Amino acid sequence: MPAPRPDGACRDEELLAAVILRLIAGLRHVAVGAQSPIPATAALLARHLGKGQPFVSLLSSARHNFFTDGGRELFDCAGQGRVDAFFLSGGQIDGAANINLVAIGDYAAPQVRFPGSFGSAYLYYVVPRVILFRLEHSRRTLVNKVDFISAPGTSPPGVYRPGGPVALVTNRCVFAFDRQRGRFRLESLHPGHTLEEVLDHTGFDFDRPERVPQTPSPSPEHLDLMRGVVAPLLAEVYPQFAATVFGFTRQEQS
Amino acid sequence: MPAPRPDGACRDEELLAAVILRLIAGLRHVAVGAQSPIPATAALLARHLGKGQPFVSLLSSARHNFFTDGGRELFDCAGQGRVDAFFLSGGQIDGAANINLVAIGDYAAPQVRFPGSFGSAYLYYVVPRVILFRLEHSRRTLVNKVDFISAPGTSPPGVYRPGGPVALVTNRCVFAFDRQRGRFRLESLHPGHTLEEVLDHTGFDFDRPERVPQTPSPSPEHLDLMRGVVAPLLAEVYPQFAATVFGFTRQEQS
Amino acid sequence: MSAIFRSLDEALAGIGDGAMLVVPPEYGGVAMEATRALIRRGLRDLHLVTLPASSLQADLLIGAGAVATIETSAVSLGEFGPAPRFAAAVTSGKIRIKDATCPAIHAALQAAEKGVPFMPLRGLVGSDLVARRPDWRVIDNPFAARDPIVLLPAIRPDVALFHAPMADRNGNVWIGRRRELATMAHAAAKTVVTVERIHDGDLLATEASAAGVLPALYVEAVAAAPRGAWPLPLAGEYPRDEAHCAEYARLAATEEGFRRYLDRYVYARAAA
Amino acid sequence: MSAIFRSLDEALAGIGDGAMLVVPPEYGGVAMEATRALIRRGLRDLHLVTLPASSLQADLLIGAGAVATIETSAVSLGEFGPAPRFAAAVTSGKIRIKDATCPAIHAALQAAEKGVPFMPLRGLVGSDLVARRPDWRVIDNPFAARDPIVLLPAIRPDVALFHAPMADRNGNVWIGRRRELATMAHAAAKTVVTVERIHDGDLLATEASAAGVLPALYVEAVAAAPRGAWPLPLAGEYPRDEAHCAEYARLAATEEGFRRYLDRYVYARAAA
Repeated sequence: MPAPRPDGACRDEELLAAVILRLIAGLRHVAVGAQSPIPATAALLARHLGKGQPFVSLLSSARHNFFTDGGRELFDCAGQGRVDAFFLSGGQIDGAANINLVAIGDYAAPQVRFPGSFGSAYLYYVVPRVILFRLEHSRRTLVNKVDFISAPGTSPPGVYRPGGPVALVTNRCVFAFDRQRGRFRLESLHPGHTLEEVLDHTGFDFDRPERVPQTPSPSPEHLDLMRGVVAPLLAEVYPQFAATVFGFTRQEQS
Repeated sequence: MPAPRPDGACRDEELLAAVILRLIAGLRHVAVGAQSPIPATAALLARHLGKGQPFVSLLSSARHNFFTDGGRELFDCAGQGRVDAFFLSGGQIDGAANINLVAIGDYAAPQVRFPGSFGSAYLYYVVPRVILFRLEHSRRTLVNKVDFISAPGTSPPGVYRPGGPVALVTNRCVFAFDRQRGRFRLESLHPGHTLEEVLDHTGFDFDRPERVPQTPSPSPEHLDLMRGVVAPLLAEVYPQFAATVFGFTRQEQS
Repeated sequence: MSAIFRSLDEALAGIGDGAMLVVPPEYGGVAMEATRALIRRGLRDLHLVTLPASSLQADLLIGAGAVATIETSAVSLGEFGPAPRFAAAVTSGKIRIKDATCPAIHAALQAAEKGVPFMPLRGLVGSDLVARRPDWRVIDNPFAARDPIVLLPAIRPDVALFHAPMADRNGNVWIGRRRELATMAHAAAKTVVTVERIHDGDLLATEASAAGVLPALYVEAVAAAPRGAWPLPLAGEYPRDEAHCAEYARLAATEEGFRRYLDRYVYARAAA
Repeated sequence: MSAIFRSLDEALAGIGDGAMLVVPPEYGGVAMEATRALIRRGLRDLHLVTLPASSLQADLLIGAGAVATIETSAVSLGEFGPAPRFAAAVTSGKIRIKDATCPAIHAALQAAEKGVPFMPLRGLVGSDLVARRPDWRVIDNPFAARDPIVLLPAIRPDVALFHAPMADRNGNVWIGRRRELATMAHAAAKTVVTVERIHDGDLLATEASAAGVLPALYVEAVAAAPRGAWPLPLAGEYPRDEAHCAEYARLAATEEGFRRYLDRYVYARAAA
């Protein structure tokens, strides 16, 4: 059972899921990696609203995963142009949308070692709408230049690159990415956050409109669906997330 | 029910299956293509005698085929070095063991068109023991030089070639192939056939021992097993062959 | 029920004149009822790719004049002898043939499946196939010294067409262990499937049934066609119609006999 | 029953010091009971390849000192945070790491599966991964002008090791839709499998069950190990033991804690 909440209140995770819901509107197939509970929330909500469209692949799910050709199928499918959106993060992300999932410091003797690049060095190139997602918005994570390029934000002419980043979503704001200019542009500020704060906590230079709009909150209908319909589905793959964010705990282990 | 036969009599197909049984002795995995009923007879007999060894893959069989990765698995498996023997034929075969499964005459405007090369242009290179099999032993089929090389008998140094031909079995005799010399050597003459006859009907030059032995007939035990145990298994894939050679007709269609 | 379910003719509407069409081998689930429907519709100028070989299906399409180019490792009627319309069309120069070898067609479709422009393949070096395929390249293996290896360009068909035992109501198709059907569908822009029956459940619901499924994501259209592989076999469902295949081989040996076959078994069935 | 059935320790005898060992991801059937047995045996100097990523298994092997080199696209405990022993070993230089990306490991094993020396892969160009992998090559696509593409050399492991729901008495192993397990087995010289149970029948007997089977041809040894993926999940069988994984993450955060974990859950289980 979702825990009752004060009317109209909305957690950060719910706001961000609503942001992503807009970013994946109208697509045919949205794939979500193993450690992306908020994108998974948005994708499952989109599928519920679309009555079965888009196709949603949650990679570490057995139930919400229609792949039957093993772990390679996501990558083959993306190579065929059949994955319209994917989500990536980074230990560091820089202003050119380069992402670093490997290490801070010298590669040969790093200060901090991250898990590794996962599928980023491929999917970032071939999936048309890659949404970067990094909850911790700080000068530690959003840097001027990454220490290691797991995957570059843009590629020079001649390099096969049908895909790339379209946005960066953080706990403070949403950036859009301009592939021609190779730069981020501030799109909206989340409720309660300010431009000054974002400037203070961002290690890279970015463009912005004269007046930055506020990130719209999720509608009550969408909030109800996240809490009532999506949370139980999420619990299969993200039990801790479903419990912490939506107060949903599985009654039985299947 | 196999038709009764005069004691000790043996059909050509049975003799040739016995020849092949010796050529595949002691192997781990024997694969048999779609149109090779006599090799299939030998392979299934070997498996029966070996109590489940060798593995036998009859490619167009559902029951005698353990491949589960689709049509590519035979070729992948051979590329891994896991197919020890395979059988190939040719509309033409020449003295250097080049095989032609494509056409007689000019390729662009052929006099005769054969079905095509099937997997020969790959398997001939990578399967250690390829047994060439051509029932019609004539100057039309065994030629001095093939009109089209579907696959060459040998390859120059530097070409990846762990496999190749070991023998050529016809309705008159058995040739062994010497890969170093790139030539056939007459190994044995089938009962009732003579060296003169083989020389008359062979379009290529070959080596031979001073005294050519006779091809041994199958043992009564092996004959009984072919007719009683193997024929019913063969009928799944080669119903006409099982009926014509062994007099076995399926009672029901499964 | 998913919108991908159509009548047979509607499902086949996406296969137009000049299309590159990929089809499976005789034992892989051949959409024969659909093939007859395409011939009735007067389909022309196909670039037919067989993964990797074909029998009656290719011979019928060629005899009916539907094929401009065939890329194949073999066309043969197996126990029933050579494929007569194929052989006649090649010797008379009526169709263009791109001769291949089985694993080359598998690999070239896997290249498309993986979104890469080519795949390497062992074997082939020194064969006349390479000499006759200017679209294939022999390069030196960059990881070794003096090691020639063939690169095959990806084959990206417009449409994959096959017949399967069943699809569920979401459009997921049961292919069992015929994994080349998945590769065909992954490689092709569109996939059209005929099925024996509609399965009233979700084939992806259990690990056991999911293992043999081509997901609906790859499927453009599904049409029910009971005994849709006839007279060819469908694994686990029915065997080949031996008598009919023998009759085909006998009739198709001549152009006139082939016309009689078409009248009797292709055009007449539409009228019936 | 087939001779490939062994006790767990006998089945693992073929995995020697210095072997190149390939293992599946957390959701793919991880042979954890076998992993604990290998650590008890004191296995050393592994070249560990993860297809494509790993979690507890790689962290445990690294913490126990069994790994010299790891080729991986990521090691992470997922919801339970970073993989602490992996991170410590890399930052201290105790292990050599070959950083990859998921499809690169899939493709390199498919190269071995297909018996080719390399496979091409899109993406990667301009990434620091390429800069740090001198064994990868960037070539110009021979089928296009000025189109750089990466070639990956085949990965040919000595042994593939995984856990599956069942094997039949002939040694055929049920892998369901985890097709990467078949690729692992095809690519490796030997494959060792632990299973929940022995299936008293022939998994290849019907089209339905055959679709999810790795044939015995590829399998060197099978050992029964009920709940052999614990504390990791096995699809269709049991979920992850969340509490245990949280305890591991907590203990393994320090070297001393990790030693306590080994004593309690790896060495003690042998004595029990």
